[in-house]
Amino acid sequence: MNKVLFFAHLRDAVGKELIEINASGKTVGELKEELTEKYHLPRMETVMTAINEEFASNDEVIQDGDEIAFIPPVSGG
Amino acid sequence: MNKVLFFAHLRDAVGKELIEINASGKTVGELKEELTEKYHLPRMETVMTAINEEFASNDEVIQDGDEIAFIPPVSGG
Amino acid sequence: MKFFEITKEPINIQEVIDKVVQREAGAITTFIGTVRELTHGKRTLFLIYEAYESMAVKKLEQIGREIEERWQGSKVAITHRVGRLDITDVAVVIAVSTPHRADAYEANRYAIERIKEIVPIWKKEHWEDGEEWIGNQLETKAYPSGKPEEDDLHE
Amino acid sequence: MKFFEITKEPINIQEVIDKVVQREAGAITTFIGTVRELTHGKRTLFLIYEAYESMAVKKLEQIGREIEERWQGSKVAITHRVGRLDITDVAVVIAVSTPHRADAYEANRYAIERIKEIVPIWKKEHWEDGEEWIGNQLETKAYPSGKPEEDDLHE
Repeated sequence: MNKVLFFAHLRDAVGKELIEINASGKTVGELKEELTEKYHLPRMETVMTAINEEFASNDEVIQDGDEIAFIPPVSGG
Repeated sequence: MNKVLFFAHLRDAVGKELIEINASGKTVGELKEELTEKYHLPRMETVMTAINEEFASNDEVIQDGDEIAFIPPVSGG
Repeated sequence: MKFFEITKEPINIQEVIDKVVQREAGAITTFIGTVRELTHGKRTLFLIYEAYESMAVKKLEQIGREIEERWQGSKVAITHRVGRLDITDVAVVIAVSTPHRADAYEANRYAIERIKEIVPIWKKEHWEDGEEWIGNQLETKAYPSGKPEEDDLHE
Repeated sequence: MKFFEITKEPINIQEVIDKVVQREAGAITTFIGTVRELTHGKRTLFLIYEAYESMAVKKLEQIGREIEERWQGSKVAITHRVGRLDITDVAVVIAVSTPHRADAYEANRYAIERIKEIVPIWKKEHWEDGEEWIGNQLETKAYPSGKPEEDDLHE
């Protein structure tokens, strides 16, 4: 199983901080597309992804147990 | 009469923080030359002068009551 | 001592500075990010900062390593606050010490720019007539590969 | 409130920062000059700072005016300590607030460079084997006219 975390406007869109799904074997890009459709996520072309707290590219393959996070453009500071 | 203030290595050379002399009518340059000779002041080509707490050029004429200060290269900060 | 922190409490600036004091340093610079009332003429009431905390700490640590590699003899500490912040509240404090002063300014500037690129922290602005999550790059930058480019990450 | 001060007491950094807090500011930078142990490989034991105090305050005020003219919306406070300072003691604190961060770095940098040009403060370094008044420009810069050139004063 995998935890998928949402932040900022994505959290508002999904209505939850995280979901648990089985995404193992999928690429980041595939998962992103799937969830974008399911939750009508806006502006996903600007959103980065992290696997286990490190930025990951769209073609990286998700393993069982990986923590996935969608990272909208950051605005700290 | 005029107060003349010395700082840093000039104070060490003169042995006093200030002297009182009558410098009115003299230019800054003249006074500087006179005191350089009298007190064997070193490196006076690097020393600035202030009249009444404002930088003054060598050709400025000193008035009675002016406070003169010799300002070695500064090293604050 | 934790040099890189996310906190819900008000930041004690002196404590952040104390972390970078060193006998070899002649200069310490700090950057203090405060909540500004007006942005593009619009009046902010307050902000909410949210972080992916565990990753944010890792990314702050990465920025620290980048700086200490790039500016010899430098030492860095960063604390970022999350939660609700009012006008003039301190959102972030970056302290950098270096032997010489030019480096202290440059390294500090580098830190804030990197924070705005790679540290997962977001702010929501609240105005009288609404609220919105702010993304610096929301309108201006897309990530076609799904992550920052190498240049953005490790420049 | 005195924004520009010479003091014999240890400097309270937070108090200097507090002077420049403003609702319009999103950024505050501070420069903290500390006494470094090693300079050109030579070990400093302690420093003595001396000032022409009344003129030094005027010149700090002048620097503040220059900055507030040049960087719109900026606010500046500077405190310089005099007397005996030990290694890691704070000699000077410069705080600058501005609406946007780039200005806060640039204006702060300008302040320290100007202090080193025009503010009548001197330091004497004490080593194990001697002591000497330090002049930044002692070996490198002469003032043929007897004062800084216009460029130096008002650039």
